[in-house]
Amino acid sequence: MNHRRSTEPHVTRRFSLSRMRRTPLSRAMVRATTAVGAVVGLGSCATNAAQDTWQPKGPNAKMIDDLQQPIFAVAGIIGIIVFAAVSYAIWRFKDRGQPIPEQTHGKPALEITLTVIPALILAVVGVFTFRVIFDLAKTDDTELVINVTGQQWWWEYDYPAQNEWGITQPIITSGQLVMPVGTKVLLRETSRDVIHSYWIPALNGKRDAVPGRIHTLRLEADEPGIYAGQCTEFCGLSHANMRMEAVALSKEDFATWVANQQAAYQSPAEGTLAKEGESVFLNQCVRCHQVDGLKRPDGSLAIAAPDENVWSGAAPNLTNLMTRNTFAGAMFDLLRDACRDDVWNAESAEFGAKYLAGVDEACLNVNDLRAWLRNAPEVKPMYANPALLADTNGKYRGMPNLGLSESDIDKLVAYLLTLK
Amino acid sequence: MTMHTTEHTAASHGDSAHGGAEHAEHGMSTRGYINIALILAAITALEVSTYYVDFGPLFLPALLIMMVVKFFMVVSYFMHLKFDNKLFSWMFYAGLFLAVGVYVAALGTFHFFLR
Amino acid sequence: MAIIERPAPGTTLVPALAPSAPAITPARTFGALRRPVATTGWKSWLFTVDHKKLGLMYGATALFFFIIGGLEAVLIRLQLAAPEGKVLNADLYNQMFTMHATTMVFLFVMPMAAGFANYFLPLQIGARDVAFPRINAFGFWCLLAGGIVVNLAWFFGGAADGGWFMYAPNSGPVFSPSHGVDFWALGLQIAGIASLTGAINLIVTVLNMRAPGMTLMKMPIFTWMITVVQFLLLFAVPVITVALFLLTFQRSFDAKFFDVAAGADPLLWQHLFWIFGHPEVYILVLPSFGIISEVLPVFSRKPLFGYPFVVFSGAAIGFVGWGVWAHHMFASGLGPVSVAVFSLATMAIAVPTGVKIINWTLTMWGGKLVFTTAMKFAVGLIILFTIGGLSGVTHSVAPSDTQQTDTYYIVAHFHYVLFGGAIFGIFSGFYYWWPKMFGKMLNERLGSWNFWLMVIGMNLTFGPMHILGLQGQPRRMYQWTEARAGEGFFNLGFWNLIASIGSIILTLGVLFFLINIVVTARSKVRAPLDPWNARSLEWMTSNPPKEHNFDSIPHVNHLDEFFHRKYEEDPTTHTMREVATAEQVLAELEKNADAHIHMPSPSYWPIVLAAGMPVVALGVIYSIPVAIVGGLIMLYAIYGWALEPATAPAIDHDESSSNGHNGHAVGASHG
Amino acid sequence: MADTAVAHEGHTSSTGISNVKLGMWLFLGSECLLFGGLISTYMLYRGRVSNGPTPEQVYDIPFTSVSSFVLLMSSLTMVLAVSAAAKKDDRGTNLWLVVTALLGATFVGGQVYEFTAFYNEGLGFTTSLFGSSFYTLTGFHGVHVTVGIIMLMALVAINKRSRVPGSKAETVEMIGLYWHFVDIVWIIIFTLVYLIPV
Ligand code: HEA
Ligand code: HEA
Ligand code: HEC
Ligand code: CUA
Ligand SMILES: [Cu+2]
Repeated sequence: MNHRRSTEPHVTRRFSLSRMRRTPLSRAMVRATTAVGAVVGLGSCATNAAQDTWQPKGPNAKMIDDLQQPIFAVAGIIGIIVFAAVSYAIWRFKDRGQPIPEQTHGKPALEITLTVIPALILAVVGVFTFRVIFDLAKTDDTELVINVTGQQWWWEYDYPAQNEWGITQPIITSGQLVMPVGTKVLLRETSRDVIHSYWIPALNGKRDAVPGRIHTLRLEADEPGIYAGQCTEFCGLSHANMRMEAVALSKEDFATWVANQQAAYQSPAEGTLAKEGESVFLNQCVRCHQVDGLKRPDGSLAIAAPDENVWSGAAPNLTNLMTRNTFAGAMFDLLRDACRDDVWNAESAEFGAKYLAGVDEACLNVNDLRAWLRNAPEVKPMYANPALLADTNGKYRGMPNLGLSESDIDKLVAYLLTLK
Repeated sequence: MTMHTTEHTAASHGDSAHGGAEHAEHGMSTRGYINIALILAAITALEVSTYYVDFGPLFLPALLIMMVVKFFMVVSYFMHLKFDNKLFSWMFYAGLFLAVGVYVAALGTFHFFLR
Repeated sequence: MAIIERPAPGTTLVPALAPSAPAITPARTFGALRRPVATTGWKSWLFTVDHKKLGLMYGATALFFFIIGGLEAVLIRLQLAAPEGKVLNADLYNQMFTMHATTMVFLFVMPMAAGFANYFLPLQIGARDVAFPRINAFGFWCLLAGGIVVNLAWFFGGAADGGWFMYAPNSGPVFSPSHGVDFWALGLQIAGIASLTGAINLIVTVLNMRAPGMTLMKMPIFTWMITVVQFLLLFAVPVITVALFLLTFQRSFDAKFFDVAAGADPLLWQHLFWIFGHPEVYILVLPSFGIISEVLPVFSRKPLFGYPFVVFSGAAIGFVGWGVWAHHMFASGLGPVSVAVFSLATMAIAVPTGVKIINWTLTMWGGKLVFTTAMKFAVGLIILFTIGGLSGVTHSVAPSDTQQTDTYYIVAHFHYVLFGGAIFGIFSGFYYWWPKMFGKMLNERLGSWNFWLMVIGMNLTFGPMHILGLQGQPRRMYQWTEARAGEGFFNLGFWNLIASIGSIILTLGVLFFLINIVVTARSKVRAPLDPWNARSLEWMTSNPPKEHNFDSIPHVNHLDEFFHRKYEEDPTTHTMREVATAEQVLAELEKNADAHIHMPSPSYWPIVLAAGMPVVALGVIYSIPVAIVGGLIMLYAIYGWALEPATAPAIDHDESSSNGHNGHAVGASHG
Repeated sequence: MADTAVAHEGHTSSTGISNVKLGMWLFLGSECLLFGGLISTYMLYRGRVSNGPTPEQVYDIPFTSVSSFVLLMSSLTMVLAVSAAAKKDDRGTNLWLVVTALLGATFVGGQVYEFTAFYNEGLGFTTSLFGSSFYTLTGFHGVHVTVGIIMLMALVAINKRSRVPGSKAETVEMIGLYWHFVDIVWIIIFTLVYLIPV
């Protein structure tokens, strides 16, 4: 019973809204069920929530899990002992008309024993804890560095040039962190505004992204797949909508991904709807959103100036928007449900190819994307109301309602679909 | 110290003797206070001199020691803590040491901060 | 000087002043006001300095805020009952959990404990009042003013929305543009004055005003725990005071403290907040530990097992509690060295807490257990707090905490320790002490409903949160999404719904308590003198106690003095036999009643002084001239206060000179 | 109270010490954490000057040394006032209290001058972290001194009219404790803030 079933194919189809990867019964659970007792133990049975903390999928998370499972067990046992002792006392010493007992004031020997035992237990726990803390803090054998920046309410990833990975110029993306499997990835986290916290439960614990500081977090995934995560430090209005995913690809797939991200920009063919979309984009969007290589009609490079428009100083880089499959802080899917499930629940062997296929017109979750372009603050709470900009020198916190016409939105969607 | 309290302490508590023989009960003589003040003034002069004279590596520890000495002189003599009921010392030093402890530890964590 | 008060309660004639200055008390207090003397009617409450009245006022205020905080919680649960909840929008939700926590922590549990402490601590040590009765009154009014200021923000553009620990820089002027955080910071600052003055007052009371014979190790355990708490407050409140000042200066006067662009480090706030915040959680729970350490022995008919261990473990918790604050910052990026140190320190605190659990259990062991409602809540606390404490230990393991922090698993932990600990203790105290405070017993049948609904509701509400958290549901989310809920037995949807249903059951439980209060108030049945066969001094007086508490101050020879006056041990069988009834014990005291008992007189100044503070706060937020007006009100009050003797001369009393000591200024007796 | 202790057993203070004095010491213990927090904030931020002058550029050590010395000496005059009050020497008490208040006022005056000078050199409350934390720390201290001065003067005023409630000697002593505390806080500030370079 103690083996992993993570590669087992789907048996049941879940109802349409539920889009999570089917997750396995872990060995941790088995250990815990026996020890901790029904309620907590059963917690890792069944098809778990996306961010289950008891399903490590990489060595860092596993280190934590191996440490915590016995501790849950110890805690459970102590709890049961206390419960049993109190219950026994309730039952045994209930007032049944017995005389008032002797007024004993305690037994120091018993007292000291019962103080020393917990102290010893904790001393043991302490030793293991101590070791794991320092093991997790190791950074000297890092293989890939990715800078992660939190901003109200999305994450930006910046892959500094690292020739051994084929990254010759920095790659900037958002929402989904793409990384190679079996690789010690070091995140260097910071923030542009308030404190956020980066957390991919299957890969490691949290680390706060604090403005003005750089904190490191080690991630490593054993198998290709999508691992859900969420910002876990309260960061204002849309904290609940600040999600992210880590996408682990095989090393070859990762190289493909890198190459694609660095490919030159391809302007849509003249006369297409997408081409019209490009010019709407140049008019409306480029003041905040960068698309690398995009040129103005006069041939000059279009350089976004998000810092002039957005309080925290940046907006997602949209160069390869359609290679990710969620947007706006992973709040919305870029894929329709069916396509999404196909990618997210793919076998690890097939996953890479499916992910790299990106989003095409047939699979595009056009409703959410259109709603976003129509009126972003309505679908995601943001401080983007033009009437309330006095405190921020006229800058937005989030993406404002741009008052686009439906036809402009048509054009933009067509254009965005070309950004792959 | 006031007459009342002295009598009272003696009457009901009986442990006001730790003042040392040379001091009359809780207080000191005016002369004594002036002497303390002179010492304080001298230390202050020495402190200020560090601004002009280079003390080398001794600079920081010397300054801190002088600061602490002055601090405890005022507390012990001007504030009578040395002669007064021990309870006062407990209350005050509890706060003082707690403050030093937590704040030094907190400032310390800013330095343990490893990238 | 302002803090001069009557030194000891009930001090009789003391001709303390030099004969040259006999009439220091003007018939009119300074300014225009003759000092208040009413002992009944609303004025007797507004201007009272009686620790019992103030205790009740603290209690009533706290209960009011409990309902507010509870309703906020229920709204939170309604919002989260289903995915994509629509009851509250994001902004309101953020205000809701911030204010829920603020209200529960600062305006319910702390004042409730202050209320019990005020009422019972002097009674338990055989004193007639606290050391500084006017400062005591001032403290209460500060608390009320602070609570009002914090909540006023609801009506001035939105309440504070940064979470109860209000991390910088999210609490800064740009990220929280409404005035909510301003009201929050200033209101807590004002409420903090109540805690600080209360702490000084009660510590002095405990150290200086014990009945003869009551050595420290004969003090009732509740008094002990309250004393530990007061030390925690004494040293913790100034730390948050600093933090709040920095925040206010930043928000109102553009200081840079948390402005990252200027080079600020946001972790400064976290340190300051949690250096206060961790001692604070013990401030919240230790009074309840004290209460059930009174209740368990009474209903086990046995002394507290290992009294000295319980005392020292309380002190140890208080002490070690200062060295663990950074366990709230395991994910903040402190670096492994600090994390390791604080992780181990945190584990250490489980040891003294374990001592308490063990001693309570052993107190019951071999006893004669009577399951009144008070006792049920006490036993409930042992179990529920242990669950919460054990999840606390799983947090203390820093690497696991990085998986748990800011998820519902933490929310589960702290509601188990807070609701299962602090609140159960408080409810135990309600049932136990109600007859003492009001002379009537709360209905036990309703009490039983109250208890069981609360136990069931509490476990249904907070139990599932362990699962939610370990399944990765973060806290402080105004909505959760089906997309990440999973399915099967442990899907988030089901357990969120259960938690919400639980909170309704919990509300019903609390409602039964409120009904019980009304039913009891209407009932004509008086409580017997000693309904529980109690053990400590507060029961050695009438129900409710007279204004001066005791007719004569008892001499204390035992821990559990009252019990030992009623019972003696049979030397051969070692069983206890009753030698006197409570009535007889009381009659004995009455027989030796003190001839002259002079209680401190009411005063206008505490309430006037406190009233100046919200004015200052509003001024800081909106317009400095208003703050100056507030400052002037306060100055006037201090002036009046400083010149007013603690006790009015007899001619100010209606029954003039009935005590027969004209010319003696009792209040100024201090030597 | 002393009398009660003998006359009416049970009404004395259990420890034999006065409530007010115990309360005052507790308050001072608590104040340690208040000033500790402010000092720590300053220590963390003193070198963080993103804008405006640095500490070295504004501090005038000779000037501050003199005003620190003045404050230190006010502790001497304060203790002499306490001494006088204990001897029931009203005139002496009033005299020393007034001198103490004057010394304190000199110190505060010096601080006002210093603040103005710094401000003119470009260091405002909102200029930099150094500015904010410097003014907050020294400002809090200055407010404490000012409150002390007000208490001293008020005491002299009501003493003259013999309207001090309670024991005069103890009142003077209490104000003295407060005053000395404010002085020892400055001893620390002077060293940590002014003398130790960033
Ligand atoms: C009443 C309040 C109260 C109490 C008493 C406690 C008690 C404890 N708390 Fe808790 N805590 C809170 C209130 C409280 N806490 C709050 C409000 C928060 C969250 C704040 C926020 O983020 O909003 C919090 C958060 C919190 C955290 C931070 C979590 C995070 O945000 O990541 C941690 C981490 O270590 C922690 C640990 C502990 C520990 C170890 C104890 C220990 O004192 C518990 C000790 C008790 C026992 C262990 C049980 C009995 C013992 C035995 C039966 C003996 C045998 C036991 C062993 C050998 C293990 N608590
Ligand atoms: C002592 C402290 C205390 C208490 C008692 C409670 C009590 C409750 N708490 Fe709270 N809680 C906190 C302290 C407390 N909490 C803290 C510190 C936080 C963290 C906040 C933060 O993250 O900043 C928190 C956060 C918190 C959350 C997480 C919010 C989030 O992270 O998004 C939730 C969610 O369910 C919750 C629920 C509840 C519930 C259901 C109760 C119930 O126990 C409430 C019981 C119900 C009542 C008491 C209602 C009584 C009312 C009536 C009977 C009304 C009827 C009367 C009339 C009509 C006159 N609390
Ligand atoms: C004033 C600045 C601003 C303008 C103008 C703007 N945006 Fe945005 N946009 C943002 C910000 C900020 C976000 C991130 C919001 C979030 O996720 O919380 C964003 C997010 C997005 C995203 C999601 C990106 C991702 O990777 O998650 C898309 C797609 C998008 N914008 C498209 C557009 C288009 C198309 C236009 C022009 C019609 C446009 N935006 C104009 C600021 C702007
Ligand atoms: Cu970002 Cu929460
Ligand atoms: Cu804590």
